[in-house]
Amino acid sequence: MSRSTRINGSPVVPPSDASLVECEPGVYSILHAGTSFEVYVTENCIEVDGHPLSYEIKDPRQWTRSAGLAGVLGKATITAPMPGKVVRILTAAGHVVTAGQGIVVVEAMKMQNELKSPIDGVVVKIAVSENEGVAAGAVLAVIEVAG
Amino acid sequence: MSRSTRINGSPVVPPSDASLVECEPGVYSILHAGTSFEVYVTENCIEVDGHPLSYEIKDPRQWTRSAGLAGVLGKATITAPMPGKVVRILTAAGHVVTAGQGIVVVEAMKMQNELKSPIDGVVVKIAVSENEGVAAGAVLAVIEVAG
Amino acid sequence: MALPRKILIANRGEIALRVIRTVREMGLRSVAVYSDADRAALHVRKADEAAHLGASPSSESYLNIPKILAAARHHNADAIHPGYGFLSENAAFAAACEDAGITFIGPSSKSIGLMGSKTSARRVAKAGGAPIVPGTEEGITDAAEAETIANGIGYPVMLKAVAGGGGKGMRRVDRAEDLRSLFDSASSEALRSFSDGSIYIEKLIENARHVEVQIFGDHHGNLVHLGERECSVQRRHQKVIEESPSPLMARHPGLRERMGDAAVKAARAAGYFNAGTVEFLASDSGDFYFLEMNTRLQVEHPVTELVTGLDLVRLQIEVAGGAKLPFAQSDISLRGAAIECRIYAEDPANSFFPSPGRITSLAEPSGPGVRLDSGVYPGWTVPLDYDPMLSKLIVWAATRDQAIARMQRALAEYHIGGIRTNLSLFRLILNEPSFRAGDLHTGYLDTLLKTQPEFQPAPPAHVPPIAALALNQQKKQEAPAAAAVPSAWLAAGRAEQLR
Amino acid sequence: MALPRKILIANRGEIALRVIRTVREMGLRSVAVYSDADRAALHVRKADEAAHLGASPSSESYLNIPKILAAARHHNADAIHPGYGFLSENAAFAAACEDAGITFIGPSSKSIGLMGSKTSARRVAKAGGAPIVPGTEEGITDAAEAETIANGIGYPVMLKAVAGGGGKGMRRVDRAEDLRSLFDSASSEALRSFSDGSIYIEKLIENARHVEVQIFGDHHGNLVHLGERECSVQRRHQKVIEESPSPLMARHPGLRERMGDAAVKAARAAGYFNAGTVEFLASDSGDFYFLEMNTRLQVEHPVTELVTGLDLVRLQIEVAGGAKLPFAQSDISLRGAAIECRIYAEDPANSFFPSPGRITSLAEPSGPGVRLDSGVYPGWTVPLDYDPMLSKLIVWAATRDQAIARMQRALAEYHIGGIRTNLSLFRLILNEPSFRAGDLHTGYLDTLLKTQPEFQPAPPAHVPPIAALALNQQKKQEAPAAAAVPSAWLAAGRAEQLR
Repeated sequence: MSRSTRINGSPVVPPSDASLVECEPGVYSILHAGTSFEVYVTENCIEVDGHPLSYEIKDPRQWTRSAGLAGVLGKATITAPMPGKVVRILTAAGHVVTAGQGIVVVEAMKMQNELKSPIDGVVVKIAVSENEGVAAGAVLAVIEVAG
Repeated sequence: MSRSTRINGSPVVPPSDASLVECEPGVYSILHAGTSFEVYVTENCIEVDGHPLSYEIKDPRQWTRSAGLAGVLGKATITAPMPGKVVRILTAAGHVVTAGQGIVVVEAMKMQNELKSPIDGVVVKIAVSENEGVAAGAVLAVIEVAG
Repeated sequence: MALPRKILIANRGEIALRVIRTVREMGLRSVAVYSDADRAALHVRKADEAAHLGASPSSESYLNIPKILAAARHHNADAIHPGYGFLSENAAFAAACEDAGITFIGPSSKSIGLMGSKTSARRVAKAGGAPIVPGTEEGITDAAEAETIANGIGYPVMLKAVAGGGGKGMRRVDRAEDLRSLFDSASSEALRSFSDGSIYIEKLIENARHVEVQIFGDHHGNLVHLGERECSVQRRHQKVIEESPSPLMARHPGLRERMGDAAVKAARAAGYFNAGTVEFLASDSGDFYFLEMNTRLQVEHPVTELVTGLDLVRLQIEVAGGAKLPFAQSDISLRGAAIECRIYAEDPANSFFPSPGRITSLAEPSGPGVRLDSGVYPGWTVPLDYDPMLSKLIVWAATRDQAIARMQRALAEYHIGGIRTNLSLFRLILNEPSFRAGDLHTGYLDTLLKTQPEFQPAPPAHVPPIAALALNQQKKQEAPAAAAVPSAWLAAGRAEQLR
Repeated sequence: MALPRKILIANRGEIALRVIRTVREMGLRSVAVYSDADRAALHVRKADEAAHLGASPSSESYLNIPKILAAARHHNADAIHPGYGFLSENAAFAAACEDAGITFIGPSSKSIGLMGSKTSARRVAKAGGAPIVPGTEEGITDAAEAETIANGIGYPVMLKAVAGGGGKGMRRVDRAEDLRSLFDSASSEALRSFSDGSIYIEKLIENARHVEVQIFGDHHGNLVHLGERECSVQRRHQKVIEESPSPLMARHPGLRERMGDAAVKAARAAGYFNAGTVEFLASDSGDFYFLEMNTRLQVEHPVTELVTGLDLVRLQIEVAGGAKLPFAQSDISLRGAAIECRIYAEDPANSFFPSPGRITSLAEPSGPGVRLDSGVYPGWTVPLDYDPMLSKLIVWAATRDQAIARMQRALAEYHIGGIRTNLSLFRLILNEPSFRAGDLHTGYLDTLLKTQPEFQPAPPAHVPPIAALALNQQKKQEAPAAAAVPSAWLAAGRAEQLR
């Protein structure tokens, strides 16, 4: 099998001696070594007994990912996850930023939310200005890996 | 439209000025004349705000029924709704019975359950004997409309 | 003796899950057991560990003592909770646990033995000073002897299987001339059901209520009662609705204390510890008689939990671990009113025939004052091998009237699709003026069902058109799916031409 | 004045449904209102009647007074329940209801007006005899004047928008040299948010707890308090976890009575009736200061309901109908401990960014001691137009420790798929020794999040392989579906060849 399953970013080999049954669509009961697990598989997350895990599958026939892979190509685009209003811009084009650093603050659903850089890099572009309304998916900023 | 909808046995014309939205598969919110209804449609029943209703649809392309139509062809076959054991036979071939009269008692799920004739008629056949185990769907008795 | 670390729950369905929940809250580990039919059951999904017992028949699984003990050993469980039903009142099972060094979460095997037989329980209770219904002290198998005794007691009388339960081997006898034939049928039913045809005879208390007292004891001699439950709404001697407090108590000041005292005395006479229930028949005038004792957690224990604020399963585990009861009788107080409805997979429109099968859709009630102890989920196939109980819906409110209104609200929110359930039965009962007035007796429901055999009220006139609208929409959506299978279209077209 | 017959609920989400439930239990009719985004919302499904208001923005719907009054008239509603948020503390709305002859289920417009402004409320409370935090009595717009006052009070101080709420226009100032710039930013934020830039200044009580008192009054001059709620666990001044009783009360005998008395005095000074909440800052040493009053039902009212056994919405409706309070202060007693978690559609791993969208799967907790007040269902799309609260999970148990354990158990049963939620945040907090010890203050959570920004604990090593197993099974099942679309296969094959 050329399929590889990554859970929380690491390759994982599933046990071969477990009992698995799908109870509801996407909900599995797994018994392994006497222990009972309840697993919820959704589009963007797997939950095992309350532990949320991200996943990726690489497959000759399929490519599914849940974890944001921003940065793997040397570039991260920060987009608005929903319609809102830009209330503050925390950096500027040309500035060096680190992963986790706030880039833009968007107000949506009555709350102010800081969007962060997923990578270490340089701000290539700030695509919005303060007080601008933005649609879901609108590009707010682009960061490039330095060097 | 040649489709006819029967609810609880009677033909019914749905309102044309209602707002309908499917909230979950088979679950509808309907607003009509200011009143809010929650409707669950399942294979064998419709529930409107807790009122269970049976239904039939006659359609050039489909035929669905939920109410038992035993008797319409002048004959009723009583079958075991689940595996169990015949514990008592309450009548015999040739006897005249009325709708609702008990025919056979089957024990299943730790309970004794009396199966009744759905029609007035004559017992044509008792197909089982006391203490016999029966599978789901097994024919227990046949009743025919008299005359 | 110490608090267990890992508890195997020798049961299934809602009670297994209910125990698992408290085990988790106590920071302990739970081990579910399951039969072939229950691999995907909710209690297996929710437990920390799970052990397969065997094939679906109870004898191969939930009633199989060696398999259950083997599972406990394999999983290093140091205690077993038996739930209710199955092995919960089996003295041999309790003894086997004791012998294996596994804590049985319940009374001693000796207490179970003493109170398990109805005639023995009567003797013990009588010795303890509890009032008992006039009747035989020994099981009888001879119809002639029965006739003599019944004539002495006076009619009407009840015949009951000594080893009985669940209404099996029970008969009401109103006239001397009916005694022999009814005795014989009761005895043969008892023999078939319990391998023991012996029957005891009791005076029948007309219009009696079933009122039971929850008792609790520790291993240090402390015994208290936790108030009563009224369980008079029964169908064929099976409880259907239970509540606490009993409406009878408001009419007879001091009755709760007197019944509680009698219950504690009966339990003390049996050397009882852990949770137990002493059942009484009570008359509207406030007389009461010992009926029997259930030496386990009761199905209806949640109503007591809601009015006392106690977690009885937690208390069971703590007491089994050697803890002293953390309260005295005077610390117990009841607040408000709680009602429980037992939701079954059965068809009220068809003689309450069991209706196992797949639950295709499920909407569960919640919100203020609603507790749902369920053992099912959407997609679960209710197996035909066991009792068809799906869940228990329990509500609490400040008053009985408010609790009834809350239960009606919760029932209206409860939808179970794909199988038949008795939800409509509760809608009927809770609407009855006599139920609302608290005028109950054990024959109440059977009488009600006789007068209203077709109790599904006709829907208001504006409802069927609404149903038709939803139905048409549903069928419209199903049509495109059919379109994906061209041969089906062809077949339909042909069928149409043939008309 | 009489009990209303039909009540319009001028709100949405869980609180609309919670009110509908009590309305139904009282045998009254409910009218839901909805915006375009909420046509399929749970509160619309569950109400007896429903009225469309308009487009999704609140100004076109839930905040639009003429539309709401028109809906009430159209449906012949004789009362309106405002819920919390939206128009619930809008004196003009209450007055408009009064003018229209529709019972506003809440205090008088006059009381709302008196207590709605923080500075006015401070004056009223002070006149009533409640202790207040040293600070200004009037709103200030001039930074220089603010500086003089702050120097007089002594640092640290808090700046708060007079018209404020939800943490907007609030700033902590530790040093004199920061005052001017922080004042300007608070004032401009307040102006932006509330069209009123005036700010008041208070002494900052270090490590203060947020403890609030539920009060209740009728139209006949009776006013009682129903104990307190501790709401110190806040993120950015927004409550996250609430509980009753406050852990502070066990440390200071008599404190509850003193705070309750102060709350009742403040309410009496405002001529208050119906449900209200008096918020205090309290120090660990048992000092407390009036903070503000909320003239409505509070989000966290269920914890008070669980410990007092009262249905506050029922009481609101009864009192609005002219009924006298059915109890005196001495009849109120608290039992056990209740905790509430506010479940939000937000992503704790991404700065708590709101996460609206479609709920693709949902498993809700139930069983002993668990109450879920939810406004969502599987398949519901959480709109981005409103507050992202999904539900409130509330538990009750005999002790605070048991309530915490029960909440952890309930959280473990709660699964919401398709969107991000803050469920993991509660797992973090409830595990914290300091939370479990009851050592809380309003900065507690912000501090905790600073020390544990990546608080999702790594799963045990045996968990990822289990996840992989389920994932492979899921993908295996999805494959046949893909097979139905040949072009997808071809595309995949091509992609493979290109590698």
